Order: sequence, then structure tokens, then C-alpha cells
Amino acid sequence: MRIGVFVCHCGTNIAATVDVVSVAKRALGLKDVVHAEDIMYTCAEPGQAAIRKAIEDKKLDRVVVAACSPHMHEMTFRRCVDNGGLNPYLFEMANIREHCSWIHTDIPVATEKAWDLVKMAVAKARRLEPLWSNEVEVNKDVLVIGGGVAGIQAALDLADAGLKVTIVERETTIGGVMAKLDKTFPTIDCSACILTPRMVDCAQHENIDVMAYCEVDRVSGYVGNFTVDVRKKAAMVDWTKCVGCEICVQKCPAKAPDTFNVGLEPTKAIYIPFPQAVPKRAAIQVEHCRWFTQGKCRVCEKVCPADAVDYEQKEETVQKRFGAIVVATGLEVFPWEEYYHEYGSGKIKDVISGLQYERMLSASGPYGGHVHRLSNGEGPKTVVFIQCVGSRDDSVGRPYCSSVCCMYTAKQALLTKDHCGMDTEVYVFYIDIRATGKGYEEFVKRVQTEFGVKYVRGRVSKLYEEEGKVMVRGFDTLLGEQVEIAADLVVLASGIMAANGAKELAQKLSVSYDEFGFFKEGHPKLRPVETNTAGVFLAGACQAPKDIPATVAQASATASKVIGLLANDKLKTSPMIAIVGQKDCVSCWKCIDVCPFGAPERQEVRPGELKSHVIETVCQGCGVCVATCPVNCISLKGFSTDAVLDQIEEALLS
Amino acid sequence: MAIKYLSGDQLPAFLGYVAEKARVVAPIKSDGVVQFQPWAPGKDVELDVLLAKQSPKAFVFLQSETYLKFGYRMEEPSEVTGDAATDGAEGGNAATEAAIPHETVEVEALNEASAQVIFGLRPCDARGFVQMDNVFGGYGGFYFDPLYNARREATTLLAVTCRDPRSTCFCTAIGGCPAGREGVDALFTQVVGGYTVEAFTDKGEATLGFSALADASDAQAGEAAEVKVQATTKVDVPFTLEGIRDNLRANFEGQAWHDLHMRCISCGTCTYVCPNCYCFNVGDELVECAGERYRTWDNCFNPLYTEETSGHNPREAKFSRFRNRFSHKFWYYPDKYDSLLCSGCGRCIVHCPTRIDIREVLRVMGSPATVAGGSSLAAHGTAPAPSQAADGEET
Amino acid sequence: MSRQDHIREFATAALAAGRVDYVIGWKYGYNQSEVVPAFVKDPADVDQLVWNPLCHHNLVTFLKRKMPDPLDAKIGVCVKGCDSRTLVALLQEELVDKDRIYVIGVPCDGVVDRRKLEKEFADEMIHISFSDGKVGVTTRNGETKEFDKDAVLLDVCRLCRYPNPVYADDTAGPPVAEPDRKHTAPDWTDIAEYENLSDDDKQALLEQIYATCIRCFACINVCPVCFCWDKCVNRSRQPELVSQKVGPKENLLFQMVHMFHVAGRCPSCGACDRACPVEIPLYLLHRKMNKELYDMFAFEPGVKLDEKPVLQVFDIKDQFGE
Amino acid sequence: MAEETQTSQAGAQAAGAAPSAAPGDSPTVGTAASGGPRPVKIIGIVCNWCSYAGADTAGVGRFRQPANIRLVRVPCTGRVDPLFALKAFEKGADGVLISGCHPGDCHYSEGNYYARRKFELLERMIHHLGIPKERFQWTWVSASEGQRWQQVVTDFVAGVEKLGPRKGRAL
Repeated sequence: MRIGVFVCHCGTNIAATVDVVSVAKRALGLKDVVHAEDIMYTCAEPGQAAIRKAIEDKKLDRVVVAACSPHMHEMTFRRCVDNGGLNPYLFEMANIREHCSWIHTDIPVATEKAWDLVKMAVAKARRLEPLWSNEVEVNKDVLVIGGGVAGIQAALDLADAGLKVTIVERETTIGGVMAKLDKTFPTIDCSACILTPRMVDCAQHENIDVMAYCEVDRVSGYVGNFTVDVRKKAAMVDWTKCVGCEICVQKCPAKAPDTFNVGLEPTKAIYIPFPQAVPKRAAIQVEHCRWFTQGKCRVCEKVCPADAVDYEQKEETVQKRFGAIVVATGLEVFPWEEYYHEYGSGKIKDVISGLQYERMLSASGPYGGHVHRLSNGEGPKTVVFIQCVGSRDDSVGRPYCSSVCCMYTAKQALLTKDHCGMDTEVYVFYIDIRATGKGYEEFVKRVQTEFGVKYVRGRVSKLYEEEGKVMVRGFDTLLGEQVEIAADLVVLASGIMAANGAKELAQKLSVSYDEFGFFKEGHPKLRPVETNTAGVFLAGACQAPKDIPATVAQASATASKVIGLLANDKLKTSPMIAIVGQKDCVSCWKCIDVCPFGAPERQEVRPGELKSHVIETVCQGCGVCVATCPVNCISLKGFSTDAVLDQIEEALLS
Repeated sequence: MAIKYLSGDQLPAFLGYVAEKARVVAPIKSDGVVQFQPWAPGKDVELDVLLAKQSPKAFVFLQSETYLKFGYRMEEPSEVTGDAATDGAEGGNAATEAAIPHETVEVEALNEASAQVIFGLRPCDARGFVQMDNVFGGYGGFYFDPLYNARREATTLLAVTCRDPRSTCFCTAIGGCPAGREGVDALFTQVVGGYTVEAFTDKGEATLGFSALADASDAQAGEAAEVKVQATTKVDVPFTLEGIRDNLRANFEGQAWHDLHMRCISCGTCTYVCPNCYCFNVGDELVECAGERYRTWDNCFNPLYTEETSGHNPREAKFSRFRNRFSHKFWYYPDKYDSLLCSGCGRCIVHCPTRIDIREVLRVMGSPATVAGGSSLAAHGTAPAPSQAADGEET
Repeated sequence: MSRQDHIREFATAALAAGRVDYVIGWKYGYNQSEVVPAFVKDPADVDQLVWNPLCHHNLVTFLKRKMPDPLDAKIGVCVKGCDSRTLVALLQEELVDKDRIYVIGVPCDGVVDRRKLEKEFADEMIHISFSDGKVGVTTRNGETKEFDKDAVLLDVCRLCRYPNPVYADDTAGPPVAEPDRKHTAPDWTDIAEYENLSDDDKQALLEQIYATCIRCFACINVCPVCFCWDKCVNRSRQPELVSQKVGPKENLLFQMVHMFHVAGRCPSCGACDRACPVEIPLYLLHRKMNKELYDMFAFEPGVKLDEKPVLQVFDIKDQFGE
Repeated sequence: MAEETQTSQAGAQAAGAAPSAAPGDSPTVGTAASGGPRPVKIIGIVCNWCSYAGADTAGVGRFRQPANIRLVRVPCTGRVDPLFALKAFEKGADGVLISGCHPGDCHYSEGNYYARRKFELLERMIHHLGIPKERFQWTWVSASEGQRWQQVVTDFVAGVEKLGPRKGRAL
């Protein structure tokens, strides 16, 4: 065996704390090591060239690079080794930067540890064997989870590229949060006017299949070949017949909370969220329907001209196959009522959330755009906006900035003046104004100057009712004095959280997520729309709070990534998977029991003799079976038991 | 030479005397288990229990011994790198120009064999060594094992006559005897008040310089002789050796092997407690540049014993391993060394987890009766089942 | 009718009916102080079969893959309570073909520890008899002694919670009275003394104990739930988990391999303890393992057919290590 | 913080094999140089997706840690055979630390669920073998928990150091 060891200075990142030269020198004393050198920047072209040269000159059959984390450059060096004419899997990396030079300061200590890490890597290298990846057919259909603006944008881009797209939306209509907005900042153009045409495009696009009122139950398989169980929830209305005429909604005698209008006014037990819904189909909220709760009524059934109502309808699960998955599950508004008791916990009628205010402003909302006090219906003379409710607030476990509140508050302040007259007193309590987008700062300035909205820097400590007013007690940190305002209406800029069930979905997709339930991107800088699970991509607020332009941009970026992926007819699978040494298999089938992916199967090796066999394309290389196999006859390529034990032994040798 | 006499109370003193020049190994009881152990003053030698669990072979033929240490030295790089960090983007190239290192191997042979005296073993145990001598090089010396022979050379065997052989003893059946001399350097025989001592070899002689050793009286000598006769008559002769090789050969395919091996669990107990079994295995262990070569006991019930690299194992079936053990002791080995590989101590019977009885096996397979093969188990070696009454538990 | 008669009767019937190729029971060995596994093929031989407190062998061992001869033999087997649990453990994982076995359950009220008796004599025992709670021993030289059976029971029997087979096709006679301890949590006092040792004392003791191991594989080959047979990783050279060298470290590791591989499947039948020719107290490990598994999952191996060994499955609600 | 507890070691021991340094012998790290008790050596076995990345995150954040741990990367804690830990102790490790993804976050969705059952039993058995509990730990550290990784390592090393290097013993 002929191993080459390359120790990287990484400028001073490593060399400042680790004596890379001595490490390289000592490496020549290791068994099978026939070449060792230190290199300034191994990942740079000159460094890679040196590796290729050494492979050539010294006829290396294993390469060890001691540098940064394999998560950073393993792929880079695999490619380099490959170009050097060596099988890319005959390469091993020692992480002497993240795991050594960056966390230690004492040079002798760090050097000694680096030396151990190099020895361990060499020990593992001895156990490496050439591997060849395998090619699998790619399914070119794409699943988009979530029918908000992100999902819609991604779907349309993908569909236009000729890919078949399925949008799964858990509500009865696509549109998401954007459909609930009145206007958009900073242009004050009508949100619905720009969104609904795109919604219609989705409905009409030959390559797009909109599955509304559905949920993703189970995801199995792997990039290029996902199998997804989609559960169609029971709408109790046969959507193949329903024409969305809304007669049933008018006639329905039972009231039910209206989630689309954020609970401002009740809707009916059978409902269609809003006039431009896509698909425009009715659904029954059974827990509020008289037939289901009291066993009488069936009015909708009687009045339905298409006789679409079907009380017997059961939910059903359909299985679909996809090559890639785009997650666009969007956001949820922070439930301020549960946390901000000083703001009345929602008991004060005239204190509402920003999104409720959007519905109040909206011409297609429950009040036809008439801004008024919910307590008495009068138009407000004084309106107070409070920012960062559920954002930048550790006390409620929301340290992050929701990034859109500053702007939508400014927009709503402006619209208030517009709806209620310029003489309306409008105050905004803020901590900082974050107006980083194109034209945003200018917009805020206009709101302050042209529209005379009064910005008060400070937090509101208390809201309470007094003589039919909502008393707003806060502190103006610029004037350094207590302020108290008697408001008619208070609007809270409630923050953004990940959609309900985001964590559960993440687990189904086995992608990672942060403590707040936002999905984790592959790399914050370099892989912003990918996840660590190949074939699963992100779009919109499910990754982090963003405004519409950012969301749309990310959706298109994701679409292009997916298009890039599915441009291949075949995909290379990782060869670092489990393989059964059938000679030693005792046919106990424990591997089949424990495999999360169903990769091992019973194979008849000769008549009547069954042995375990791992299906290469299904195996994801986790190695659970390897640890379970009592005879250790399953080996995980690249992580063989011998390799692990040798590393341990080497580390302890010194 | 003259028979000597050692009074019982002088035994510790005698061992102490011997221990001055050599390590003394003797059967010693700890936690109710009698095993051969290094003796030290104050430790009681256990001679009432006839046989220690294991034969003393482990003190000459170690169960596990490292006999070679080796190390690889990689040639140092011919050039020492300059301060590479200053060499700019190209890096130091510390060793690119250095000659390709090559390995040199250093080897260190280990073989310590210090003088030891094994006291209190039985003639059958001693005979076991003689049979191992054949294999390890005494015999014709066509293969000479330095490890074994060095220790054997340095070892003196002071055997004790079996006063009271057990029902599982069958030394006489294979040409041995409770007072056998084969392999014995000096023989102790328990008589009233002490032991008579006879040295058969110079080695034995050498241990008898102990001052308290007196010449045995005729009475004592006579008593000893009587003890030996008595003991010998006590040993059963459960099978005959006559034609046993031919019969084993003839019965090679016998169905009876299948019947007899049924309760065998293919462990190695019988071979590891046996004073004769000598099979071993060799292994290397290497970590980085330092390695060692060791050998350990192996046995014919170990699947790897015959497994081939391909994975094919000619003795995959349990019965074939079982058959091999007995065939080897009474057929293959005799063919080669013209002696048996068994000294009749019966340890394999007593310690077998399922009490497989070598005597029963030889009765069946060693006799021509079963050439036909279809022997039934009932016929052999099973004590008659008790009457209902005797089975008290159940009445 | 005695249990012994029942066993003989069931055996005769099964053989005669061709339901099995042979029946595994117990018979006397080379003398009447020893009982050994009996393999009866011919109805004429069933009279060899005995049942008494010497019948310690767990015959389920002989159902393990590679053990039957011929390999596809239809086998009748006698099982005590503890034995039946090992059988269930095998059945849980389909390591034994249910259709190829016929199980004769034998309710058992305790097996005597022959080694305890042995240590009472320098001479060799040649006959052991039983009558109302007494054990009578005769040695080769005619010495006789009587013991209380309870005083010479196997330790595992003192703590037994399942004296009646948990799985059987036919049962030899009426069940024995269920002990009270069946209804309380298991009793682990047998390892308490060891557990109370200091870390250093434990290490020292283990070192001493495992220095005597001769790696004969009796414990592993006799273990009824240990089914890898020739392929045991303890023998494996690649990967070499356990060095082939013999020493306290290696020998202890060797046993830990066994322990982990039978974790959740070993009901502590004690077969390994009894098989060990050098009398290593293996129960120190497998009893502890079962204690911990019980503590973690309230799980007892080999009791319910429809269960899976606890390490073969998981529960998202497990609460460990948080 | 128990920073930099490892004393420097004498030169290139491994270059040029000393046949005396037989495998299996408990290592004699640095005694030559430092004279005092050798620094403790700890084997860490971490999963690729969470804890290894978590250690990376700690590195990127420059979270200082004691230098006694040597990490072995495996794809998933589900791939960790309990025997790895025992083997490490047999080979002379002073401590063993195993870490993976938090339950529910396993990259392979289920691996760590199996693992935690094994580890819990392993931990209890290890103590049974007379290896003090300070010498063995298994835990969960996610890719984003660089600081937690620093804490885990620092505390664990401190615990092992209190006991010092292991003497050659059964396992």
C-alpha cells in the first residue's frame, strides 16, 4: 500500500496553531506512508496539482488530506483524487482545523492532537477500498408542499420548464398568507390582484396538479425516487361535482370560525374561504355542521344544484412518486394572545393583530374594507401600532426578527390614513426600523413625513381599557419620558413563526430544522435553497421569515435547482452503503427488522437457501443494520468496522 | 535406585526446597475448584481430589503465548523540509523530493523457559506430555518446536500415584497405569504417614537432594507396591483397543456417528482439558508499525479449524468434527506416531457440558459390530433408568 | 401418573405417529448421579427418558440452527419453565420453525446444583436420589449423605418466576404452584453483593474471574438463544472484534460480546453457567443485563410470543439520556 | 475552562517502531516528556450529520475545548456497535463519548432511536464492569449546537481528568 499524506496550512488558519511541517515529517514514519508534504492551501489549484503530481510520481494508492472539515472539502478532494487517476473513495480527510487549530491555542498540544488525527486518518485510509457509484433512473415529477406564493412561484417555474408538478395544500385553496393581505409594500398594489392570476395559472397549467385539502403523510425513497403518501381530507363535498356557486354557503344555518379572516367574523359550517379561491370548492367543517353534531339539517345537500354534498365521504390516501420535493410550507402568525398578557391577552376587542387588520382593510374582507372599532363599529380617530410583538423578544422565546413587520406596519399606517382620513392620529411604537429592501427606506420616510404618522421609539408596557378607549402606556426612549395614548384601535405587528406541523414534516422528510421549526438550509451561504437531504429543497418563509420579493426569488432559485437536478436522466447514487457478506450471513433477518428504508431483502442464493441482500439503490448508508448484524457480516462501505476499530486503536497508540 | 520416603508433614518443606531452584506448580484448591497453579509456601497441595480440572499441559504448552515481536521502520525522509510556511502558495513540499521510503522489518523472538517443577500431576497427565513430545519434535525431530521443547526441557514432572482412581478413569485400557512411569521423572506414592518416592530420570533425581528424604523401609516400599496394585485393579477396562484403527476406518461412514454426536455442542472443552490435545493456531496483531505473533490453543471443534479461505468448510457438520476428535486420537495419530493420543484420564467425560463419554464412543465405533452402521443408542453406555419408586420426586 | 410417565407417553405417541423424527429429553449418564440430554428415535427407547431434579440441561439448545441432524429434522423437545422462555425468544424472531417442533412442557420445581453437591465430597458421586424434599448422595466408596433439596438448588431456581412452561404443545402433568415472586418485581439479590463492590474491586474481581476462562466456547455454544453458531463474531478475524489471544481483557470482552448479542433474548436460564468447565460465574453479567432491561422497559425476555426483543425495536417515547 | 490540558509529547515516537510497544498495552502517552501523569485520552464517536457538524460549528465559532478527545466519524449513531466503546476501553481509552442527532432529528429518521436503547444498556453494563460512570457518556448534539458541544466536551473531559488515566485493568 502506498499512502500520501498532505497537511494543509490553510494560510495561518491551521499553521498558526499546528506545526504542520513537523506533522508532515512525522507522517513519513507511519506504515505504508510513502509521501508526505505540507501545503499552503491544499484546496487551491496549486495544492490540488501537488496531490495529482504525487499520485503520479509516487504511485500513491491512498490519499490523506489533513485540513478542514470533510463537510467543507471532502467533495473537492474526491474530485481532485479522481482527476489524479485514483478512485475517489481511496481518499480520507483529517479535520485539523475545525476540530483542532480553531479550538486550541497551545501549539505543542494542538500539534500533538493534529498528529493523532492524521494517524487515525491514515489508519482508516488503509481500510479504504475503491468504490463505484451506481446509476438510477430519475422520476421527473416534482412535489411542491404548500400552495402559498412560494409554492405557486416554484410550481409555475417548474411547470414552464416542462416538469410535471403536484402542489399539495392543506387548506381548501392555494394562496397562503399572501392571499389574505390587502396591499403590498412598498408599492401599495393590491395583493390579491397580483396573486390570484398566478393562482389561476396554476389551476390551468397542463403540467400542474393542485391537490388542495390534502396532507403529506409519509415520505420514503431517495433523491430521484421519492414515494409519497398524500392524504386527501374529507371535504364532505364531491369536488368533481361542486362548481363553487356558494349557494350552500348562503343557505347554511350553522356558524363556524373563519380562519381565512383570522377569526374576525364567523363563516358558515360549509364554506369557501374567499371568492377567488383556487380551486373554488366548498368544504364542511364537520365539528360545526349541524348534521354531524346534531344529526339534523342536511340543508346544503338539498340546495346544492350539482348534488355534490356527500356526508359519507371518507378521507383517502393516494401514493405518488416524485423525483424531487420542494418544501414551501410558509408561516404562521405568532399567537400573541397566549404570551402578551400586558396587552390584554386578546380580551380587549380593539386590540387586533396585523393580519386581522389586513382583513379589515381588504375590500374583499368581512367588512368590505371598512376600518372600524370592533367594540362599537365606529371609525377610529386614534390608531396605535406596536411593533416586534413576538419578534426580537427573548421573554417569549422569539429572539429573531420577523423581518416584515416594520414594513407592513408602515404600510398599514399609511392605509389607515388613507381609509380613515388624514386627520386620524396614527402612532407607531418601534424598537428599530428595518427597511433594507429596495425602496423600503424611502417608503417609511414618506409614511412619516407625507402622511404624518408619528413614530415613537420604545416599547409599550401596558394596554388597558378606560372609558371606552384603549390606553396605551409606553416609554419614549428618545424623549426619555413616559407616554400614554388613548387609542381607539391598537394593531399589533405580530411576528412570524414556522407553520404548524413544520417539525413533523421535517422529520418525515428527514431534513433538519432549527429550534423554532424553520427548516435548515444545506449551507447558509453556499446552499441556501438545498437541504442536507438530497432531492429536498426549500422555498419561502419555511426556511426563515421573509417578505414577498425574497420569497419569490427563493422560489425561483429553488425551481432552477430542481430543474438542474432533473435535467439528468440518471443519478449517481452514493456507493457508501451496506453490503452483506453472504458467506457469513446466518439469515436471522435482524437487518430487515431494523432498516429504516427497507433496503435489505431475502435473496435465494441457491435453491432453498435464503440470505440477506441489500438493495443498493434503496440503502442510504446509515449502518443501523451493520451494528445490528450479530455476525458482523454486513459491512458499511467507507465506514467498515475494521476502519473504526483501527482509528480507535491508532488514536490510543501514540 | 533406592526408594525414598518423605513424611507427609515434610511435603511443604520439600516443595520449598524444590522451589529454591525452580518454579513449583501443583494442584491447589481455590473456591472449591482444583487447578494446577504456581505453588507458594502456605498454599496447600490438593491430592485428595484425584484430578485437577485441567491437565498441567498449559504450563508447558501455553494456551496463549506471544513468541515474536516485530516492527516496521519506515526510512526517514532524506531531506528535511525548510520552513514551508514561507514558501508561499506552493507550500513546503517537505518530502516530495525525498527518496520513496521503504520499510525495514525488525524481529525479536521471545522464548522464556525457566526451570519449573510440576508436582502432583498424575501418571496419565505425564503420559500426555510424552504424546505431545512426539508432535512437537521429539519424534524423529522432523518438526522441532523450540517453544515447546525449551519449556519441556526445563520442566520436571513429579507425579503422584492414583490411590483411588475414579469410575471415569481408563488408563489401563490404553496401556497406562495409575502408577505409570511414562514421562514421569519421579513418582510419589501415598503410604501411611507420607509418600514413597522413586526417581526414574536424572531430572527426577535432581529434585531429591532434600535432606529430610530418608530411604523407604521395606514395609513402606511394600505398602506402596500394594497401593499400586490395588489402584490398578480399580480401573475399569471399558473397551478394547484390538483392531480399533481398522474398526474406526471401517465405521467411518457409520450412522452411529450421527447418533453419538447428537448431544455434542461442538465446544472445545474436551480438547482443552485433555492432557494430549496439542492443536494450536497462529495469529498476528499489528498496530501501526509494531506487531506481534502469537499462538493459541485451537481445537477440532472450532469451525475455523478447517474453514478454507473460500468459506468452504469440509467439516461444516458437527458430527464430522466429533468423528475427527476420536478418529484422530485412535486412528490418525496412531498411524503417524504408532501410539495413542489419549492417556485415559477421563477429564473429557467429566467436564463435557453434556457428559459425552469417550468410552461409549469407542465401544460403539471401535468395535466391528457397527460396520453396518445402524447402532441404536439404547444399547450403549446408558445406566438403566430407575424404577418408578426410585424416582422419588415424582411419587 | 408421574411427569416422567407423561413425558414417556407423549414421546411414544409423537414418535409412533411420525410427528417427530426424534424426541429430546433427559436420561442418566454414565452413572445415576448425572443426567444428560437424550435423543430418542425409536419408541422402544423412550424408557431411557427420566425426569428428576438433575435434569438441568436446556434442551432448546439442540433446536438451534445447525444443531439438528438431519438439519430439517422434525423434533420433539422437553422444556422446563426457563427453557420454554428461551424457546419463545427464538420463536419471537422466527429462528426456530414452529411447525418442525413438538414441545413437551415440564412444570418444574427446581433443579439441584450438582456442583454444590460435588464440592461436599473428595470422592466421586455415583448415585443421587430424591425423596420428599431430600437429596440422597452415594459416592463411589459408599459414603452417603443427605441434603435438603432447597439448600442445594441452583441459584437461578431460587429466583425462578416461571416454573411452568410459557409455551408447550403438551404439558407433563399439572402445573406446579406459581411462586409468589411471580407477582412481585423480579428479585436481583443474587448480584447485589457484586453490585455493591467499589469500581476498583469489581475490576479486580473480574480480572481474577476471567483469567481462568479457556475460551472453549461452551457458554456460547450451549446458549439456546445464541444462534450464530460457526459465525460467532468472537471467532471472527475480520473484523477482529475480540483478539484471539487469551487474557482477562480479551476474555471479558469475549463475554460482553455474548451478553450484548443475547440482550433482550436471554432469560437467564443459566445454561452457560452450568456448561462452563472452569465454573466462571457468568450470571454476574446476564443477570445484571436482565435487571437493567427490566428496569428500562419492564421487559422480561421470552415471555410473550408476539413480542420482539427490546433492542430490535424502539419507541419514540423512550426517555433515556435526556 | 479546562483548556489545553494535554501536555506536549516527545517527538516522533511512531516513526521507527519500538517492538516493545506491543498492541493492546495501555498507551503511555507523553509520560516520557511530561514526567507527570499522562494526559487523559478520550475517544469520541460522533454521527456525521449532527454531532460531527456540531463540532465543526464549535470550531467555526472558535469555542475553546480541551484537546483530549479524538473523534471517530460514523454516518449515524445507529451504526455504533456497543462493542466499539468496550473495545476502546480495552485498548486503553480513559473515556468514551458518543454523540448523535437529537431524537427525531436523525438524518436516517430512526437510527438514533435504536442507538439510545443500546447506549443506555451499554452505559449501565459499563458501570457494572467497574468502569466509573464519569468515563462514559452518550448524548445528543445537533449541527447548530456548537456551544453545547463545547460544554459537553469540557464537562466530560473535566470529569475524566478528576479520575486521571486508567491503570491497566480488566477492560
